[in-house]
Amino acid sequence: MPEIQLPASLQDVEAVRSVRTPARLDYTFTPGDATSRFLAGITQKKIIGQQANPDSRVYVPARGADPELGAATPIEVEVAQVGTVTSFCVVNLQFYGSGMEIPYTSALILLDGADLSIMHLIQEIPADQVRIGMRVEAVWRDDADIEPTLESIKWFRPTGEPDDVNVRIPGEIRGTGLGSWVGGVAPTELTVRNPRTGEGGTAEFGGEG
Amino acid sequence: MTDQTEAGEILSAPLIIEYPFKRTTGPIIGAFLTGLREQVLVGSKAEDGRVIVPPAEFDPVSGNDLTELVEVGPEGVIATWAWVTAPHAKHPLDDPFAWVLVTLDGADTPMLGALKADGIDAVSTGARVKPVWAEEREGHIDDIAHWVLVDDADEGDRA
Amino acid sequence: MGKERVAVVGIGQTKHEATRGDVSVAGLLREAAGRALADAEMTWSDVDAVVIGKAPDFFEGVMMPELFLADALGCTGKPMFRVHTAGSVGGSTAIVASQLISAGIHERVLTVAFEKQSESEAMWALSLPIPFTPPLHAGAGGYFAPHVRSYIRRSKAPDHIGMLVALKDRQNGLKNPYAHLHEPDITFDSIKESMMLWDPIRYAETCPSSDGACALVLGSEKVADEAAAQGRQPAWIQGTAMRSEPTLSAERDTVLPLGGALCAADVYKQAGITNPRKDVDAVEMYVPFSWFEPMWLENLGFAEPGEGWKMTEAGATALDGDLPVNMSGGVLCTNPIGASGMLRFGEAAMQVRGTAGDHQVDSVRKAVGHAYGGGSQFFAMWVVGKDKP
Amino acid sequence: MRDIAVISFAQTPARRSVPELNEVEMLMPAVHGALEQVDMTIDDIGFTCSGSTDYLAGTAFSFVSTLDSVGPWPPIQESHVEMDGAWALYEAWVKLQLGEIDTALVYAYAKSSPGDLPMVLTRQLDPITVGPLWADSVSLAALQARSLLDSGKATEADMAEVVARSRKDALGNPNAQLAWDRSAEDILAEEYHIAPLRKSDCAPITDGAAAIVLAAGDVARSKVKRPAWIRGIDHRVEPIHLGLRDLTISASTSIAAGKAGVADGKVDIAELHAPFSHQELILKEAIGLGDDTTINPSGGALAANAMMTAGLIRIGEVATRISNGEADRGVAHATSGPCLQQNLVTVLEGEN
Repeated sequence: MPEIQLPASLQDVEAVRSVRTPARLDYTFTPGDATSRFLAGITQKKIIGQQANPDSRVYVPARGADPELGAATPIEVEVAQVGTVTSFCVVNLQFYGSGMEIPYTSALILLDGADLSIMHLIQEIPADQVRIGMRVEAVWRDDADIEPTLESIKWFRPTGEPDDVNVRIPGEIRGTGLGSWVGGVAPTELTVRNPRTGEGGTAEFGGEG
Repeated sequence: MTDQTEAGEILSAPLIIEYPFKRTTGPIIGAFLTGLREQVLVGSKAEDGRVIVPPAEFDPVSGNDLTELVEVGPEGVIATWAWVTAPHAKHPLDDPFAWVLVTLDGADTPMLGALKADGIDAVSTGARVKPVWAEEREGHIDDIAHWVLVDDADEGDRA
Repeated sequence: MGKERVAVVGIGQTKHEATRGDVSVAGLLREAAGRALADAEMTWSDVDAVVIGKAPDFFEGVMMPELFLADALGCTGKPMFRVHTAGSVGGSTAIVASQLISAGIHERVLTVAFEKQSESEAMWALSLPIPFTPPLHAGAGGYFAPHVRSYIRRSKAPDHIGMLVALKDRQNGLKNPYAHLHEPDITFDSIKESMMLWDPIRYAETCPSSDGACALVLGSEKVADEAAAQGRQPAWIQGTAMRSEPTLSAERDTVLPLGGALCAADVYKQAGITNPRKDVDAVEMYVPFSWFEPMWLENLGFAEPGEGWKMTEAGATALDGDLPVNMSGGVLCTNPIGASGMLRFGEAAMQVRGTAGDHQVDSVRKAVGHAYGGGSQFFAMWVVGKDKP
Repeated sequence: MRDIAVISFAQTPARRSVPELNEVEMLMPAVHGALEQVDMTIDDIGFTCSGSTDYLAGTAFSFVSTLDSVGPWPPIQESHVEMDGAWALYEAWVKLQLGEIDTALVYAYAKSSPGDLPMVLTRQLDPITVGPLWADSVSLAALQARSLLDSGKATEADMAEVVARSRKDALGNPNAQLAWDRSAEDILAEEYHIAPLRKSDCAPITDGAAAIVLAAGDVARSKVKRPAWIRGIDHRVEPIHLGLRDLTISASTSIAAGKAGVADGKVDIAELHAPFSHQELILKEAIGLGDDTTINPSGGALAANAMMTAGLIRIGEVATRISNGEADRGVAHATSGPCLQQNLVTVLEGEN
């Protein structure tokens, strides 16, 4: 750090080392078409998936584009309010903006009829009993408290059905996953089905819609 | 399967990005802010001899460290200005005012400030100005409450 | 038209701390950049262009902060460029900088990546609540922990692997004077007893929030040859690669992402690496949560599926193992987010230059730097070597 | 250098606000349009690069979700700059110079409408000595305009002429947001907004997106009849503090124009990214354009100014006019930062 030469008037006073510069910006947020349509379903206690074409993936919630095709998702499909836990973590720490009592379980849940898991809470079961493959169902807020937000589903709870041991976990092929090197050989783009050309992919996974 | 329903009313909600950022100043900018608290204005001497205000930590041409701080001002002249007819709530002054770039006495580069003046016709390039200090100062650019024309100094001080 | 050769001829980084209260943002960058220039025996005026990288601007609350930092980085009248590819940005920034030379546009490029997280706080900047958007129930750890659980399930790895990684990296960090966390008393048991934040991730298995910067001076073949002639070993860039995939798509694998493997395969091909485990002497990979070491070992071709954790358990990734990983202590010791990727790339270069000090591995000829970002979806890698490509 | 050309360009109609779409939804027609014009999909693209900034809409990592617009699956080679898309195009041009790939997709987008744009832009300024004053972008531009007027190099009437011509030309641009036919006298009769600027001197606030496809050599020739070849491209920056610059000139633009080779031939058209009328006058001089160059036939930024996008659009506008035979050689300029702090100049040319 170079030596600083101060004018006489500042040599014997306490130096400022930090400064508070609070700043606030106000925005008006609008969520867009796909999210608005999804949330319109939520206000009717329906979970509406969207897809780009009748053969493509069903996304819940869709965010505006099928991310594999790069296309809008105009088609709406109601999916089930039950699904399977594909993974989860147990949270033991109070987080910014979260009013949850700890410990609680945050899980990836693949709803029946959807192709991508949503992240949501699991309750009504001790955290240490949550399992991958467990079947769960949505628990809604009281009707008066339903708002256009996924938080209108308070949490998911076990249905009591047997676990789905064959739950489809995305990417679980090639031994352990899409990005595995098998026998020292790297995967290639052809490991997965190209959604535009239909080429690539394996019989194990990828041919389906 | 249903067809896409006509999107109804567009959802909308406020989004506020707000934080009390705490910035470390380093020694040069720290000295500038210290000066504001003490009602002293300082600049840094660049390699070409120019005095830069607010002080640059690094030579604006070569990028080398600058280390010599010198006292400047407190008066200066307007290098350029802009008249704000309808101030924004975030602006430093509530009534119509002028943004000014002020070249302080002893400085070679001007600094930005808000000038309180009677109207657009009162402001001109080359006019002399001086700072009006905030009553409570903490080492912040807001320690200069605003600037006033030297001729209008008395009126400015009262305001 | 071909590619010109490029080498790292100067490396600098700051002392990383939770709060660098002694320097401004500009001063922080210059601490790293000044050291890199000194290492390259150059001054600010020798630099043709500057490439800056950092993660989201909300961290410092300055929009496109490179604009206000331009003169601090000696950019007046020069080209200045700003890259942002989420957590991989430190790596991709170095790659973009190297391409300015390999394309034949410049001879000497300074690249700097930084984050001064203490100006705000990471939890705020990374989890601004957006209306109508489901919240991350548990921050970044809550996003990654389920994927770690999926890895454990697939690979049948025993519970203690993550703790072994944390212990190794924290002990490596003790040898790195620039590292943020220096925990001389850390033990396997102290990690085990630390709080389980996001089961299966413990507190001691997570990265800190740091203020810090890293800078590299990249030179053309002519510049690097001159450095070599003066006894300063260049780190020759033998390959660079980037890959991206979507955050939330139905088919993608969030544990071992296809993009990560494609990125590795691409960069190895350029560098003439046919057997990564054998041909690579040292690796700095982006491990913000301990379990990512075995995951990336598999994703980057160092281990067969489900076998990555066995390398960790056997000590293969230790400083004296056959494939040292995160010699610097890695992201687990130091995490100024925007700079974290460049620190990986810089450490790889230090290893081949033989300038890594107490964390130097013997006779490194080829080293890999790796960074990832977003929801394990953006990847940047380079291979640097003692030999001209 | 390797011959690289702009082979397609698409933009969304500029609008003050696009509240019914999120960023990816707004962007998709531009990306898809640029690809479809040359009968390509993402599978035909070697490298993708985008430009955007988080602060405009207030959401961090916005580029992460907008990447979905291209369908990056299987994974792609891709990068992002927190800069105007013109710089994303620069990165793609550099990547193409390496000779490994022949095509690149560049896109940019911005929704400025969710925030208070002139105030959002104050967050670019020195966060300690200037930021807390909330000196908005229009106020800073007005300081520059006053400097220019004081220097005697231009008058308010000159500025009004720029406004009148730009907005009239915008009548021929279907994507323009502000287009009208009014005289300079009429504009001068307006009240000041932030003196010496009138509202008409200022660019509108715009939501919008744009995309360009670049291709090298024979690939470009095989896709379009008359590719717009990039003959030179360079960018330079200056200090952010206005006090450290002569505001009546644009020194960085002059350097970039020199390096890009603007003076090596006749310039038929120029698209200058001048969000304020007086800045066109400064840029015209800095680039060295004569009166025989048609400036901003699209209406320029005064007709539509999507942040992070308007610079890329300038390149697209010039390229389109070269490809359709309206011009043989043109200059596109992009700017960033307060009062023309950072500038990029591209020279484009058609083959006869």
